[in-house]
Amino acid sequence: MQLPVEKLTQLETVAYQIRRLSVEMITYGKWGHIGGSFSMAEILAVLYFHVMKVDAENPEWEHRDRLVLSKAHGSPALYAALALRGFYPLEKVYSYCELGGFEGHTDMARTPGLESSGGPLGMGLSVAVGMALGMRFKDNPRGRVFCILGDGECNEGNVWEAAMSAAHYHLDNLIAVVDYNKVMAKGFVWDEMAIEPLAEKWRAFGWEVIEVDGHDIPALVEAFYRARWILPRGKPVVVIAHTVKGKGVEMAEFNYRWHTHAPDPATADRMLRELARTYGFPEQGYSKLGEPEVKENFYGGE
Amino acid sequence: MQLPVEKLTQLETVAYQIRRLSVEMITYGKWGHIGGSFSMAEILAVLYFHVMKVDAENPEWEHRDRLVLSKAHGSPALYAALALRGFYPLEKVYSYCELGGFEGHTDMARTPGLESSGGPLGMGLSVAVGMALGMRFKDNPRGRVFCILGDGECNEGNVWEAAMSAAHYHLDNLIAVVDYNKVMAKGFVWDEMAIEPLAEKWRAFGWEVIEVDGHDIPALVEAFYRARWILPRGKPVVVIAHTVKGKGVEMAEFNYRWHTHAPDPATADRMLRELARTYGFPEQGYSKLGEPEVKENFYGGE
Amino acid sequence: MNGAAIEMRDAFGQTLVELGAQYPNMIVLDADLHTSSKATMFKKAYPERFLQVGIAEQNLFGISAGLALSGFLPFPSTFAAFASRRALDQIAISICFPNLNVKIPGSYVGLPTSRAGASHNCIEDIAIMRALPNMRVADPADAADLRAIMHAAAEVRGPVYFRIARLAMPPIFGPDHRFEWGKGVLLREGRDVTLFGTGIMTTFCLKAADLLAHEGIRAEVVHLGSIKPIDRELIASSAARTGCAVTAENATINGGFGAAVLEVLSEECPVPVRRIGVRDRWADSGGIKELFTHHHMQPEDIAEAARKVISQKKGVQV
Amino acid sequence: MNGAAIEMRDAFGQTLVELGAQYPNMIVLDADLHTSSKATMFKKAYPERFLQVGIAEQNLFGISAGLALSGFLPFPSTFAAFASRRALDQIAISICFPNLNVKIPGSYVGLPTSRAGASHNCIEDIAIMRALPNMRVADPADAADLRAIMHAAAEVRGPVYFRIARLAMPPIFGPDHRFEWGKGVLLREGRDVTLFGTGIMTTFCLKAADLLAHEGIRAEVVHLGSIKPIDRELIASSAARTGCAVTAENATINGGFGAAVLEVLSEECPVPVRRIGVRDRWADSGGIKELFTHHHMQPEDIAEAARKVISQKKGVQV
Ligand SMILES: Cc1ncc(C[n+]2csc(CCOP(=O)(O)OP(=O)(O)O)c2C)c(N)n1
Ligand SMILES: Cc1ncc(C[n+]2csc(CCOP(=O)(O)OP(=O)(O)O)c2C)c(N)n1
Ligand SMILES: [Mg+2]
Ligand SMILES: [Mg+2]
Repeated sequence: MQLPVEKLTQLETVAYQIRRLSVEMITYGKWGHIGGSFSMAEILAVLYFHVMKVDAENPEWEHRDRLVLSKAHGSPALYAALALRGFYPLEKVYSYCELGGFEGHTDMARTPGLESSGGPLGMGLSVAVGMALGMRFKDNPRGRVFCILGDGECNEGNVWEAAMSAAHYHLDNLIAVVDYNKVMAKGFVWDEMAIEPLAEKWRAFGWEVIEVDGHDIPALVEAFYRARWILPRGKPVVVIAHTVKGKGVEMAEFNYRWHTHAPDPATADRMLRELARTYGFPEQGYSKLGEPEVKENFYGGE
Repeated sequence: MQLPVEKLTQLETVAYQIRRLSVEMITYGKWGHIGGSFSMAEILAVLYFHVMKVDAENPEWEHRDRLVLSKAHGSPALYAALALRGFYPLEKVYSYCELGGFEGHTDMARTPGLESSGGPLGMGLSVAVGMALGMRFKDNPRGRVFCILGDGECNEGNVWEAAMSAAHYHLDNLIAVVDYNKVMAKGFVWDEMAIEPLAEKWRAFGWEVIEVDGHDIPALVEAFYRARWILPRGKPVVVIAHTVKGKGVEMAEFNYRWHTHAPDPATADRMLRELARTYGFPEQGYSKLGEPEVKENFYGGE
Repeated sequence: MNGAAIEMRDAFGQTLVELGAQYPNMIVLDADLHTSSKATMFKKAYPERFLQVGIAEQNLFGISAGLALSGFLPFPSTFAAFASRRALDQIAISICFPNLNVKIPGSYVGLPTSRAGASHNCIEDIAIMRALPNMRVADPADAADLRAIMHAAAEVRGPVYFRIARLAMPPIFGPDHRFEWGKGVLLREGRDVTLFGTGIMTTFCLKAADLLAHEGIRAEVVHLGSIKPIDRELIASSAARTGCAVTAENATINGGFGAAVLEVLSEECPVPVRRIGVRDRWADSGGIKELFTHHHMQPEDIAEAARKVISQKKGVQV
Repeated sequence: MNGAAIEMRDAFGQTLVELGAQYPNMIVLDADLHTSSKATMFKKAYPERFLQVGIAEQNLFGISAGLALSGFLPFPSTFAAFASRRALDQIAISICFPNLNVKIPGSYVGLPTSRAGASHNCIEDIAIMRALPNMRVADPADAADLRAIMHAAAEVRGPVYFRIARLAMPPIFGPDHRFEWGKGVLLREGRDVTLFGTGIMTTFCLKAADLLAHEGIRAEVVHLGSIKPIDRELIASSAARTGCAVTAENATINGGFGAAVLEVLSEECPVPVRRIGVRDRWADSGGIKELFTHHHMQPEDIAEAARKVISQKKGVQV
């Protein structure tokens, strides 16, 4: 399966812009999770610009695919993806973490295109199971429900309750994605609470497993193609996407200190320039640099 | 490993008496779970009369082994085992479900020898993990923590959180036992929420797995020997004991209707006589038959 | 009204079936307890709209959120203890926060739970559910009230929690009884004290009023099936008339229904109040009557509390 | 007292270390949040008594029960939202029911939780924890109070829940401050109204009293760090003196601290009361000051509530 060059370029650009916007939002919002936003930039780009059937003009379109962001602290990346996909004007993302604006975690009442609200980890896959069952009840064989989970999040028992039930119900219209970035909030997954052998766990819970480089766009496209069209044979599918937490900015990569931390404007500016260089785009700094600080600065993050 | 005849006879007798006392308690207490008490009769007999180091004279003995009954609704069988082991006089079990007596589920404040309190399913393995860690902190290499789980109980996510952590901490002093009696409260496990492949699940969560016929006493002895002395090599061990819910009384076997149901005295009498015939003991009926009903009869069970 | 007592669980099951006919998008979910809760009746009537999730309450409520987000009307059914304690984060954030249309029955509330003991006698659920924004909370007095509450739950958009005691209750209300959110019912007029009851305790209040009547004390009895929202006007006006009150609930007296009444009275009409309910201790196994006596929740206890608040309002030393 | 504000989280971390020296059987458990909660300090001081359980709060509290049953003194640490909502069954039945010696810090309470939003601004925990038999509940006003509460938690047998706001608080108490279970502190005498504060809201009450003083209103300020048990005598005697009260908590006003005060007053001394706290709605992301203003929880709001209850006790129409 060959991806046309223009498509590949588009997806690369979207992934880059998701990272950019995440930095902008988190800096301007003075709170947020850079590491886990960066690690799923390609995943969201591929899903929203290639795989998922959604209609930004009609977010409630009955036959749309759905995505539940279970690791809801990755909201900046998702807000960026939805903006880029046209669900709302780009400027809206700067309301992130503002009173009455886009929530720090996810609040569907605030953000068009969001399919769920969240914050506590481990709960999204159950919601996705409910949606997948809903599609079954409504005789919608084309629709798919996607659910993005963190790797640390897989410590949560609720994930395994949901996993067990998805297999029990033969939900082959459900595709989970584990953003396996190897790092949780305060350290490496293997140090804090090891989840390996992760693929074995999902298999033992009755899922088809695909492992993929989560930053390799053609590989992701291929993985989701298989997950959507080839593997659905009575089992749900999990795409274990091996990623790098903080991918794109060296100091943030695999570094739990950037799990949750809002950069100051100068740091944001450097990060954005580094991103541009890394991904081969014209150098561009922090758009709000020099703007007066409108928001009360409480703490750096966490 | 050959089990001496006297030992085998003793364990068979204890298992038989656990069943008898369970029927007595549940009938007299007018509430309780026959099916899940019967299915673990041999398991408890082998644990309390052969495997576990406990001292009925000194229930708080620092170096004792511990048992957490995670499926706490199986309390009658455990109350019987503790009585037979000498933790309290046999008559005490008739306070089961009485105000101020032994709790319907488990209340350690009420019953000597109980190592935990419970009722909600899925929570006991975490408590056992805590105890196993406690033994490690106290440099007690001989001690073991046992934890008995129901098969339906394995639906609970908390079980898998605990399982993951036991492997992470290399708790090879922890031995879980799944009373795999194939039936939960309202039907077969495979109908309600399938747990297969169960052994694969535990393996994928980092455990050593032993599968055994949970009513075969010599096989159980062998399984626990391996679990205690051979397999501990940095991994916790689970004994998946294939059992029959309600084992010993035909109408209760594999029958979810006897999951929770208190027999009336006449039915109890028939059950006890059937048990005696099945296990080759002198026929003996319900000890309280004809006694005035002291307890308010509310409903049959459930 | 007089009549044979009706099992609340049966009324629950029957009303589920009734609602199933009315709401084709309704789905009943169960966590391995349907013959206990009587959700079985719905399972029999609409097997294709009954969903078994096994012993996994967190998943039960998460799935319900997903179904609600897909346009369904889920009734995830389990024991009150497991709804309010085992899956609270899921109920709070997956359901209440986005204000989803999920109706949560809590079975086996308070003292009458067969003999299961402390872990199953759910006494905290009113306090817990009341603390969740967007959540409505109701506790029916009898079968007709439960039926009306379930209809009102289906009619209103958003999350609802309602309680089902494992007990047969004598009818208070007729078959045409209607329930309104935020509306209480004045069951008996009186001038000396108001007995505010919710759930099965309203019947106990009526009995207490009879006991008090023998002594010439005229107790007003108000049933507040709708705990959240609560009937501020009725609470305030009744207390203003009688000058003192007793609350009675089949739950802990910490932060629950009694507190909800106090929250109104303290702003509108501060009067002496005593609360009847479980006094901050774990409930035991035991017979139903035994338990109500043991926990000082009998009509006699309500009457005694009434005497105390009456003497308090008169300034007599108690 | 006057002095530089101290981060409550720092006081928490420091006191953990202090207690670690005093109690060799103490173990701090964490669910992937230690640098946020500052349990990190204990981890650094006593790495061998620090246990990481990952993102698994149910297991966090279950393991703590097992450790307590083995003679240890566990402090399972996570955000208040996940203690009170995610692992409530474990806390209730594995810990509170058998009355185990587990001390539960709840971090990130109420409004000041950075900008994490509704799911992390835990407003229900006081109501929830108060509903559990055997549980003690405390909410400190400042760093010295938190330290004293933690010492008192370690000293008493049984489960304790205490709150840690993500905020730097100006000192109210001196370094020799002692905390007693069930004892409040009269911080400022007054005759016109009592402001009952708990947690960080006590400071807001003191500020409100200053505002009121400008108008000639003499407000009494009582700090009730011990929410359960609560100081019945002090509450009753102060309200008897002033005749009306305002309660203030960094949590929902449904069933929480305010209700605890009302539960006492309704029995001992019914007076007009208004409750300041989150008014039954989800909290948002936003700046700290912004949020307190948005939720009407500023000293000005307390003062306004005080004016209302004062006019109410005087029988003036409000
Ligand atoms: C139930 C729950 N516990 C704790 C947290 C706090 N928390 C937020 S993000 C995070 C780490 C998540 O790690 P991971 O799942 O690996 O996500 P990543 O950011 O690496 O994608 C934690 C512990 C939470 N949000 N929910
Ligand atoms: C959290 C929780 N949910 C539901 C129940 C009610 N319940 C008690 S026993 C039982 C079935 C248990 O089945 P299984 O684990 O297979 O135990 P068995 O009796 O077969 O040994 C259920 C659902 C409970 N006690 N706890
Ligand atoms: Mg991660
Ligand atoms: Mg079973």
